[in-house]
Amino acid sequence: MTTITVNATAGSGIKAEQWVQMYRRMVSIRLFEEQVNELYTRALMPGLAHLYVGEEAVAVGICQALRREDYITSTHRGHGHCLAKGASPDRMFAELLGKEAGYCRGKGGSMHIADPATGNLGANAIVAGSVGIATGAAFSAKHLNNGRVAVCFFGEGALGQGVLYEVMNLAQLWKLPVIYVCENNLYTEYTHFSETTAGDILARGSAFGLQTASVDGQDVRAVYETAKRLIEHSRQGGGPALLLCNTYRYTGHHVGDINREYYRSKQEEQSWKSERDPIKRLANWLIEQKLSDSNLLAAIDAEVRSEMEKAVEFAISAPYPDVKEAEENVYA
Amino acid sequence: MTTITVNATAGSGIKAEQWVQMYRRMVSIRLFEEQVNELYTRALMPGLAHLYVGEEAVAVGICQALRREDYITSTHRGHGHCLAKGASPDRMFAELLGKEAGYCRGKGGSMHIADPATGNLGANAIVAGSVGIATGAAFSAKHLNNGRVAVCFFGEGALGQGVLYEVMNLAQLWKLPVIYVCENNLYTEYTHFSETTAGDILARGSAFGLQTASVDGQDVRAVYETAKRLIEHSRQGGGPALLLCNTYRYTGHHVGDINREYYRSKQEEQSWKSERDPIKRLANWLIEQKLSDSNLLAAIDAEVRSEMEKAVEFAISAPYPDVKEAEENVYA
Amino acid sequence: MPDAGARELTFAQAVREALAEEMRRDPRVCILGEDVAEAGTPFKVLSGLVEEFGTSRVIDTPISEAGFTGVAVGAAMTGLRPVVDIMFGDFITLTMDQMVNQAAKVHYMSGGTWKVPMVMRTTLGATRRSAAQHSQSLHAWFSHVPGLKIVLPSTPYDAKGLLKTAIRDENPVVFFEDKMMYRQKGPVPAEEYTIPFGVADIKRVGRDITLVGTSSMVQVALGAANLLEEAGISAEVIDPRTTWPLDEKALIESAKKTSRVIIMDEGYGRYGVAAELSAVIAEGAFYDLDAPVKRMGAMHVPIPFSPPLEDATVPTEKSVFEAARALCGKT
Amino acid sequence: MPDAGARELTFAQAVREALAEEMRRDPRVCILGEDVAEAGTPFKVLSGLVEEFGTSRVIDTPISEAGFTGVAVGAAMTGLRPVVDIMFGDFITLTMDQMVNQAAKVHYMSGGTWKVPMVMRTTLGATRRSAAQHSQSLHAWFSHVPGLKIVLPSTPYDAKGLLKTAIRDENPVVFFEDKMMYRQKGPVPAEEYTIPFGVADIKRVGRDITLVGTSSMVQVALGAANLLEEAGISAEVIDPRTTWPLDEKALIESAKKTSRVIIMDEGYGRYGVAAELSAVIAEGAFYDLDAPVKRMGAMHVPIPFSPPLEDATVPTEKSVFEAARALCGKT
Ligand SMILES: Cc1ncc(C[n+]2csc(CCOP(=O)(O)OP(=O)(O)O)c2C)c(N)n1
Ligand SMILES: Cc1ncc(C[n+]2csc(CCOP(=O)(O)OP(=O)(O)O)c2C)c(N)n1
Ligand SMILES: [Mg+2]
Ligand SMILES: [Mg+2]
Repeated sequence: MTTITVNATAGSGIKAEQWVQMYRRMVSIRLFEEQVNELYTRALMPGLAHLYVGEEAVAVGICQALRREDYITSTHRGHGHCLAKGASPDRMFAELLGKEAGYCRGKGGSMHIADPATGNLGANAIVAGSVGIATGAAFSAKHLNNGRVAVCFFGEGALGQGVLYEVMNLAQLWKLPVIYVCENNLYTEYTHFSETTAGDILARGSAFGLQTASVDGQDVRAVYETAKRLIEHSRQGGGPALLLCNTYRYTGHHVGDINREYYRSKQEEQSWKSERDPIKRLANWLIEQKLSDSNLLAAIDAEVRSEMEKAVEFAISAPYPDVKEAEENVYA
Repeated sequence: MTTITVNATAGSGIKAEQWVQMYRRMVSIRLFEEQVNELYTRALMPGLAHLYVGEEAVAVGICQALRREDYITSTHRGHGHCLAKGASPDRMFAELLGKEAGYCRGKGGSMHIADPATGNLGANAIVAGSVGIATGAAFSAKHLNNGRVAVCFFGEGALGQGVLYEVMNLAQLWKLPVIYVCENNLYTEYTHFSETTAGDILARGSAFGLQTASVDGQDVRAVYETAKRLIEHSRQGGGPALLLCNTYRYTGHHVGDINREYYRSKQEEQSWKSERDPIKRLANWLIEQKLSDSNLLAAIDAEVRSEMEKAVEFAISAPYPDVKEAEENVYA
Repeated sequence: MPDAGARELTFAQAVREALAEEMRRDPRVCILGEDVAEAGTPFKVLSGLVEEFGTSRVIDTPISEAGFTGVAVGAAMTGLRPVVDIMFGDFITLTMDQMVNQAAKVHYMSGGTWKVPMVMRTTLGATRRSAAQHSQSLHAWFSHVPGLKIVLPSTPYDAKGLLKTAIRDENPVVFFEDKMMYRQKGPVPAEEYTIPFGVADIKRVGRDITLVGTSSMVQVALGAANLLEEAGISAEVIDPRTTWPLDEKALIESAKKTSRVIIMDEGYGRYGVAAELSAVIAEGAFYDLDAPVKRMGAMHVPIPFSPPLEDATVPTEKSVFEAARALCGKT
Repeated sequence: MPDAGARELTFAQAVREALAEEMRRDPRVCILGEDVAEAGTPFKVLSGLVEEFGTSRVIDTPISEAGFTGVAVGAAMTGLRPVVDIMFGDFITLTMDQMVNQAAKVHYMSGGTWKVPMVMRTTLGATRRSAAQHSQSLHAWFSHVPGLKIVLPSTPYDAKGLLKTAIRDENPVVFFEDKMMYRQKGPVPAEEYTIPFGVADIKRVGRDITLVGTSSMVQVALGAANLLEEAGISAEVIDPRTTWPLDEKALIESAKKTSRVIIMDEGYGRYGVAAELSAVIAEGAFYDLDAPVKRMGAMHVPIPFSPPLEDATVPTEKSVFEAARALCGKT
């Protein structure tokens, strides 16, 4: 891991190292996904994957506000959440390639990475598929009084699924420590959210009595601060919350979604990338605040890049599970 | 039908006859349900039934604001909606007894009465089971541009079902002419609504952009006026609405629910009956306004009572369907 | 099989006792469902539990079958052992995603790292005059899904022993109770016992024909067996008790012994549990069968409300008796 | 069966053409689903339809499978003929209540007064590296439910003719398309035609063994039949095309002729479509079978992501060939 140190502490109550750690995490996600795309274009990865590029600040800001033992649930676009919660890239890549060394012994793949060690209850390929699970984890936390909280990540597409409202109602009735994090990246697969989402997103939470907040999802500091506040409130028994993070996916719905102009313009994509990139924004701030400098950050970038390359190599050379594994783990 | 006439017109824009018609309809529902209970206690009715007694003003006020060709969907507690939309008691009783003369040839029973002639798409024994159907009827109405609207009746228990929010979202996105009518009678089966319903009911509609209103469901005039406004707005292309009617069921969840004190007090029941009865309220107003008098109303009561008695007799003496009917109507 | 001298409990009491014992034994066990607490469910199966275990363990939910089933999945993954109550088996339609795409697959998809030790209790069976949306027997769907275990108790004794096993199991288990059986009485020992999954029970030994019955159909089979006895035909009645795991061996052995089989299951026979049991036996006892395996299940129609119609949709002692006689060439 | 000289279309084109023709013929037909309009679905099956028919008839929905399926039920009752698109068959879990408790029962429960002429198009099939929640073949569930009709086309020709029939049917029909088949080509005549439900198609005539295949398994069966041919075994391949109504007669006749049968269906064999077909044949051809009916379906596990594992879960030409040889006593 990095040995780079920083000289000062940030204004907002947390140590400078933590901001730098968040920087590193965001870079990790970005470069992890670059490798995924590479694996896809080199035809080394079976199937497809949904990249988190552009949305890094959301997962990183929120997971930074969590404890290791806190729970998360994730989505089909889950690599970012998984990394932000602390999983290691080598076993993730191995999973993406269907190798035995993967987090799920190759059985889950990109859309199902789970990791008990970091409280990751799993990515989920059903839109809104994990809202029940996250709420249930919060139910346990409250029942067992272990002080944990659960964060449920989902795309704005999940707002279309009724079960989300069922569990928000339950969570509020029972004052469960769960934060529903809506990542509004403006599109479901190929449809703009205005075509799928009537009314007001936050009002959908407050109608059930939840605390709500919205935040610029491209600003990791804002995400972190807001998440921290909601999470601690919820941890103290304040009940569930809905946090709306406005963000954008830079690339296609999945790695194969190359020609996107029928549903969104190149210009729109470009403006998000050049004007609101979460990594650049944090970098600029760190430099401005003299919490780091461009050399140090470049060193982090390089270090992460080489970590990712090694992780990919590990995964490529790792063996597949034995075929008879197919029949194992059906029952515990 | 009644030959009683009234002398004057009411203030609120509709003819006095219509208020008297609403009075008659409410009495019809009340006395219909009395007969149902009687059939149950005399062990003449197979299974159970959920009585609408106490809630008459809701169905009657709303259906009065509808046209015959407009659609309704109903619930397990559906006799009131069915009568208010214009069904005749004899075929309803026949259905409740499983007779061939019933609206569904005896195949549906109390919880599934449907009647195309009055736009009744059917009662439904799945809580929130008809919210999709009602929204779909509104979808047709808009698509075929036939000027119809759909009213979807449901108990506040249906607020627990996610599909309701799915269709509210669709209805608002597509500006469909559908009115969601929540009959909050304070209880699901045996559980108070405060234990099952977090936040604010109307906010659950407005979060999706729906027009909303709430009304005293024991005041048929208020129900009618509010429904009329929402329905016509919706019919003109104003999109869907959520109408909350606060009401109370006088009797058990179903005819067999006799001892209710573990979930609600006799005193509570008594106060609703004696202080807010919708039929008494309308009667008093009609008399006060000199739109009718107690003799005329008593004559209506008597007429309805005898109509119900005859209808019950018809149903009792009607034959069961032939056993081979069981295999018919599976496919159209 | 319990001793003849054991105390008698109703099926509902047996279910309740299993829950109470497991809740006493293990504080992680809790119950979630509609009207389960003070009301003790509409069938009164859970009466008294909230008084003993409190509202933090016997929890009334809103009418949100998908939502609270999903909560149970997550709770099971994180240290609890929830038992969810789905009042009518017809409402499992609303829980299919939670049960099939989530509960059943979590363990496998996570490569064995997460587990989902939960139980869904629900009901099946017709003839209650409840019409098409409250009378289905949909256990075939879950039986089709790897990752789930499916239990169909047919006596108070089995109900208690199998439910205790279900609660202790590390996997999602679906437990179907016949609504019409709740008041049926049978011997249930006071001593602790459990019944393993995947072990069929021979409810009656016979020679000439095997009647395989599940759940509600076991009593019908036993009744038919008595009629057959009088007609000189010795019927064996065998109850698989769990459709998954399935005790294929016991079914095949009985079929080999008698060489004639009728499968009775209250679900639709078409693409149903009876089809699987029939296929298993037709394959496994191929060389010993003297007649085709016959299936008897619900008539392939939505269950009608009208009593004479509804009654015609389910197998009866009489119709089974006649089918068995025909199969034995004695009409 | 189409003429040999007919033009070739892919399976996806055949589906699209059926929809386009029916939409031209009948203004009541409309399409509802996720990303069906400009995107033409992720599989591009519907490309071009929105351009011809506009967004009022090809309608993008939110991700609300239950909601828009419910809307389709109501729309079908009131004068439209909606076709809903459920992207992956795995998501039918979310529509079970709308399809089973509503669509399938409305006609019956209303004593025949309301009808629900709607079609649900969805997919099945594994080996796409999509893992456990995007690879299931769950058609057995709907096949179990009276009131629904279930279609499993296996060629472009069948897809077009059966989909047109589905759209014209007065009942709810579920139409399962194999995701892996979309690019497969086959002859499809330019002239109008429809294919009736309940009529099995003999895809290949043979003498020694019957391979019953559905959907994706028909091609596998045909491949295996070629291998068997070389080994001197003449295999008949028969495709029921609809699981409900089911052409029992054709299956039984083929079985009687060949006396040996393998059923291949990509769903789980356990409590699945293969069990029903097996039971039907074992009953109907009881006195003519020389060997037990064998079932081959998906391995009874959630579909794993890892390619070598996933490939092991589905029957292949080779595994069918070997099973058939063994069944014919030629190993
Ligand atoms: C229940 C369900 N319906 C449809 C899909 C197919 N699907 C996969 S991702 C996706 C879009 C999700 O959009 P959103 O929730 O906004 O997440 P994003 O991809 O933007 O991160 C869809 C429709 C699915 N996986 N699950
Ligand atoms: C999906 C579903 N879950 C549970 C039930 C059982 N049930 C029937 S009525 C009812 C209560 C309904 O309460 P509410 O919607 O308030 O209507 P009310 O009976 O008060 O008119 C319940 C839980 C059902 N019919 N459907
Ligand atoms: Mg999105
Ligand atoms: Mg209520």
